[in-house]
Amino acid sequence: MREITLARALGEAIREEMIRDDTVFIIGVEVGLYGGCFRVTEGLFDEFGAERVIDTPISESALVGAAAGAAVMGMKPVAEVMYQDFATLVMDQILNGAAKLRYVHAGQATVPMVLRAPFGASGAGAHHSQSIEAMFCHIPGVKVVIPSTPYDAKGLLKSAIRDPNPVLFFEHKLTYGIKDEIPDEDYTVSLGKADIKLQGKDLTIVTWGLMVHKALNAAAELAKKGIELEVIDLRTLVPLDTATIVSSVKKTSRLMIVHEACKTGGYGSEITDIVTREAFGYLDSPVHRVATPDTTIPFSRPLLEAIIPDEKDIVAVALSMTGNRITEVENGI
Amino acid sequence: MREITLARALGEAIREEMIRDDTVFIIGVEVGLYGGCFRVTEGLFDEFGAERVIDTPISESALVGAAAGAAVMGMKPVAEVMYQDFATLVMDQILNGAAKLRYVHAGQATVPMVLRAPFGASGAGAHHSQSIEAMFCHIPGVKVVIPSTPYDAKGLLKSAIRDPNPVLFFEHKLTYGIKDEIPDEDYTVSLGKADIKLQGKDLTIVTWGLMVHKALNAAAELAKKGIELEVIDLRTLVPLDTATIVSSVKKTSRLMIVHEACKTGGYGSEITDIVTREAFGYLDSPVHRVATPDTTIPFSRPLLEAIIPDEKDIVAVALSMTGNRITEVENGI
Amino acid sequence: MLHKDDLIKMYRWMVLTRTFELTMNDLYQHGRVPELQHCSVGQEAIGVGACYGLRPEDVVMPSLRTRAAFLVKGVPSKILMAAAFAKETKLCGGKNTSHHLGDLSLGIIAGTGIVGGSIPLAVGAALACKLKKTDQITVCFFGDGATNTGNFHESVNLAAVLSLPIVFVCENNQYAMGTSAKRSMLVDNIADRAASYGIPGVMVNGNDIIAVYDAVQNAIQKAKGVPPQPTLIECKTYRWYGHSQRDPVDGRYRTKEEIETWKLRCPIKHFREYLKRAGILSEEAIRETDNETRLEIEEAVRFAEETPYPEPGRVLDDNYAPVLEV
Amino acid sequence: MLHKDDLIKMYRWMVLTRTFELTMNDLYQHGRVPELQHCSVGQEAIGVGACYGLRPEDVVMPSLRTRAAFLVKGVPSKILMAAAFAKETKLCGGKNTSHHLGDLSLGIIAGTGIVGGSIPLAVGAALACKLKKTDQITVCFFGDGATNTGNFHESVNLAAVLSLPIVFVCENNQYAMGTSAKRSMLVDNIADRAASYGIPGVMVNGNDIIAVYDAVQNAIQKAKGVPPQPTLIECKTYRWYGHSQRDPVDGRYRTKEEIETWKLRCPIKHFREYLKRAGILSEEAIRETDNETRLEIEEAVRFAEETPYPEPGRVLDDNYAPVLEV
Ligand SMILES: Cc1ncc(C[n+]2csc(CCOP(=O)(O)OP(=O)(O)O)c2C)c(N)n1
Ligand SMILES: Cc1ncc(C[n+]2csc(CCOP(=O)(O)OP(=O)(O)O)c2C)c(N)n1
Ligand SMILES: [Mg+2]
Ligand SMILES: [Mg+2]
Repeated sequence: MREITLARALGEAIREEMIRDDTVFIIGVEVGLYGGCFRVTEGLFDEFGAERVIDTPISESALVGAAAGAAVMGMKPVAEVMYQDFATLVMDQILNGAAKLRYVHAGQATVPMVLRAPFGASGAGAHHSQSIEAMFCHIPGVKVVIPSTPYDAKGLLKSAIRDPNPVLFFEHKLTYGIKDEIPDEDYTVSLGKADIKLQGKDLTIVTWGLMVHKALNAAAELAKKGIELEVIDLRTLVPLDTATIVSSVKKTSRLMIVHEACKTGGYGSEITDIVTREAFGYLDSPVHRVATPDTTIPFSRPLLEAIIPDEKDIVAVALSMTGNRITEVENGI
Repeated sequence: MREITLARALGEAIREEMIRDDTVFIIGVEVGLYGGCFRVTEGLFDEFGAERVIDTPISESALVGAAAGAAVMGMKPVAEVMYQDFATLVMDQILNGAAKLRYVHAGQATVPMVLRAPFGASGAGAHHSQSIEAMFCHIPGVKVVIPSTPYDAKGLLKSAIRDPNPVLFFEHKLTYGIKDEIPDEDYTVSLGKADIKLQGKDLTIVTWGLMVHKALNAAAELAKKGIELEVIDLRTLVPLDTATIVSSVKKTSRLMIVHEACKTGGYGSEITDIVTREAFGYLDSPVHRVATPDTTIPFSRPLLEAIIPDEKDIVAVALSMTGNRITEVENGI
Repeated sequence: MLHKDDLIKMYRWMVLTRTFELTMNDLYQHGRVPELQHCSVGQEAIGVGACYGLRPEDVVMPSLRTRAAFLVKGVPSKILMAAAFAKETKLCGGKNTSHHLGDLSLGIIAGTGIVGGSIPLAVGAALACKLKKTDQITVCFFGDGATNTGNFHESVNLAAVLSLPIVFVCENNQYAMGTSAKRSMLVDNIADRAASYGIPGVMVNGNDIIAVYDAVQNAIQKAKGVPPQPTLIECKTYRWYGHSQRDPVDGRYRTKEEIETWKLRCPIKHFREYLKRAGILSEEAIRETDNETRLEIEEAVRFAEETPYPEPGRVLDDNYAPVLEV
Repeated sequence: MLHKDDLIKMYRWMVLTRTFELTMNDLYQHGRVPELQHCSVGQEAIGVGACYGLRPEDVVMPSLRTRAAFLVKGVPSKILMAAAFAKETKLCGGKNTSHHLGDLSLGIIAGTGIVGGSIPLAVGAALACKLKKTDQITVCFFGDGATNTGNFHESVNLAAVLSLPIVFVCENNQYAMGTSAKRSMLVDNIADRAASYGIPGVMVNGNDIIAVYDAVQNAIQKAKGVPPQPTLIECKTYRWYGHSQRDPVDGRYRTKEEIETWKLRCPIKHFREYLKRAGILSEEAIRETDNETRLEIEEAVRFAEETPYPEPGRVLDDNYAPVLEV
């Protein structure tokens, strides 16, 4: 076991898969010589050379399309788009290209590619701060993964690289520095399985990415008041692990969804929809979404802090949702 | 009053706004000399000339960005993208350009532009059949409109052109030929207001575009069985007319959402989320989404018909949702 | 080097392509085929000339209008026809139109219906071949209109910088739907755009099958060079019919005279006359070719009509590949 | 024609820009300014030379690194500094970074942070000016890396075809982050890419402010012509510092020697010497300029520090414009 950052865990996953399978290669803007904008691919250029660690011109559409084309021809590309905000530039290559290639070939083609992109607000302004995973979750043919811990990040990325389908792998920038103990030996974390990061009986939180940590912090806070949160880290948004979510909600009878993406059209409502149907009658209170309001993300810190969901927001909503129970606790009943 | 098709109603709206306001112009691929791929802009090139009806090279990103830039400088462009499937090519110019320009100028800029695009399955294959409105509903800063009748289409498009914000105006291809009586004089239909196309007390259907007509057909069918559907045509998806939806569901206690877009990540769940919270306790049965399953849209008719929601699907789900009530009716109680 | 037999085969492919297209044209007008056709009549020399010299393992990315590429690369005409009829075929199982289908076993990748959008995929195919150190060549087709898209620019530049074994073949039929190339670009020759990427740009008469063949073969040599070098080949040609069956032959965007002038430059007639003059093709053989191809296409139509539609129950298959335990 | 006074003013703008940049550089390293700077030191001649001859109504689309454009177009240094401090200013109210702000009253449109993504917007501005029949010119800045994006290609071609009054100014500092232009394109001169669009391409020494000024003024004449014609101007220059403050000055992608060689070609030093030789600028005046600009920037920093942060309560404002009854 060694303690490493999430960024390093990702780098290790790529490196080990490149060693394991020589059809794996990296392609992107500044992924090579420069070591990656967030240093995830650092060292790989020196180790594997310019053939397998391919720097491209600023041509995101072409490079992601090329990854899809190479995948069809038997390679396993790991493409990077420097910020998820720029992934809008490759939306066409994903939606009309990568995601459909297998279908239009009636199953003759496989498209084993990964597209990595960092997301989330870190104070870099309107065009480098967004969380637009929901757009990609609406594309049949792709899988969507967002890790929250170094352990998961490494295991999920390995599964993503080995998966025969296009996997969109989004990493919250503020999770890159998070440290964790991870095993020395090879392991994977399966796609499509949520992880219960904390067991609890009073309220289920479904979340992903950086928000997992905020939820866990809030849970620690609430535990002091006797409220036990169950925190589910989705890890894979598509395909969704419905069973884990629904059985948790049946236990706790309350559901809060937390995401950094803006609320309207966010992926949170997908979960509301499923839960309010599959656990109909189990809910003691309406589902609540804690999310960034519908706005362009501002640069200035005080503005940013006013909108990005944090522990305080989660605690407040949890308290209001568990109102009765708290009163009980406070009254010592 | 004259009976005209929805396509003609759109053409009239653009024409009348061009006469009314000389900052209005059209830009797109084949919108001019050719008259538009779906003939919506037919005749405008002859009437207004190449200056105000601008044919462009196949350069969707540039032309939509140019529309946004021109809007900031005081013009009112009506841009067209030939199929909504291709609007993925302009996702960046919408998300990072048009939608944010006002915000990053701290309110100094206005972006009065319209982007029109036809959507929906009509048998043209995987890349000319999609319904991806949900992706655009997740972009703060834009409005999203989908008409279902010629009357609404004309009135909504006029409002969209006069609106000081970027409006994404999506038209289902199979509604182009629908005919309606519309007034001779100028009128508008306000953005942000849903329309109750049919009053009923047993079940609320929320829908938009072509599906409005399928819902109305299904309602006629169900009426024979004594089940009264209330059919709400959203017309504007963003901003959403929550009040109309919620008060209808409080009345009927049942909600079905119908959309042609594929289910996961579709806009339907947004409505589930809002209703299950704002009408919590009012629902007699879970909300049901009737939508295309998560798949690339196939070309072959029998495949297509197997997945696109139709009257039969709506009737079946309505029957199952109103089960008790039907048994009552059938038993003559 | 092309031998007599090759020339005869190439001629036959052109005639077969045209017969296929004219038949589909006719079928569509009588409501007998569901696929909206985008007819390649007048442009047959390009697809045939470019693909004739390719090996089975070489990769082709057809454009919307490269019907010939499918046939020459080995898709049986009856399968192609059945695809246009939206019938069950192993090729695409009714899942997509015949214009955008693929068969990896024949080295054909299905393009996207987005103009310019398939070019990045083709570049990726070439990249894969280079990384796998095979000597496969990728040939990527697109129209004049496609060269105005961002994907063209990014992709050709990327292929140049990465030094990929790819040949870009632009079928410049002078129109993108109703937009004359004169209205969509200020350059006369698309081949000149190659200069922006530091690769060779070659202009050929796209109605001269031998010129196309030679240009592509030369480009293949460059693509096989050390280091490999991509080439952009512009084939000047003309679209005889409307953009699609919905677009009348002589739209208001061009004149009847222009169409007639270009019909005089028919690539098939041109080649036939050449072969006749060279004593390679007799009147007899010409009639036989006409007959044979007509029969083949009639058979294809019969086959297509008789082939069943795909099973609706399989509509959701093939969205995802199954994950095998690893 | 430039007069003596103009030259002195141009010199002052360059010095002011550099002082601004070096100060921000320093502030960032000491954690005193939140904005991650993308320093333009070494490239000042381009923004100043291109914008100096513009009228207030002319429109500018700055790139990530065109600090000078803001100053010359009329944004007070203290407001620009306050923006970098993420403070409340009328300009952007803390809503975006100082690199991507706009002030329509000064003819500056805020760019997007997407490389190449602002070019379509600038083309639209030029289109609006043409349609409104004003004689405003739009000047659009971008880097060498941006010319590899699809947006560059589509936009320049569109501007050419629509015959728009726009001047494209490429600040070729030879690097896009850590990627040398040599690794991202096979052409030596970006100006040559103009040929693909049938418009003039002009290459100038981007460290020679007069050469830049002249090239832009010539291009403006073409943009005002009948019909208007866009021009692509390539200004060869060099980025002295890292891509951003997070990137060390001499990354592994370039050598110290290369940087030092280019520092010898400093645009400010070059111009100062010229002005001295021409007797336009005395040692005295040089010192005064240094002093004045230093004081101005010190004052800007003080102002920025004292300016309050924006009201959090206003964070949601400005996403939508209010709809007035019509
Ligand atoms: C990005 C995009 N824009 C528009 C269309 C609609 N469209 C289909 S084919 C075509 C013309 C293409 O012209 P060209 O590239 O010259 O090919 P040709 O049809 O002449 O073979 C257009 C505009 C499309 N499919 N994709
Ligand atoms: C589409 C896109 N890809 C990548 C980035 C990250 N990025 C920001 S600036 C930059 C380099 C731009 O190079 P160039 O155009 O030469 O401008 P310069 O920074 O040299 O002024 C990159 C890659 C981005 N902002 N947008
Ligand atoms: Mg063409
Ligand atoms: Mg640069």
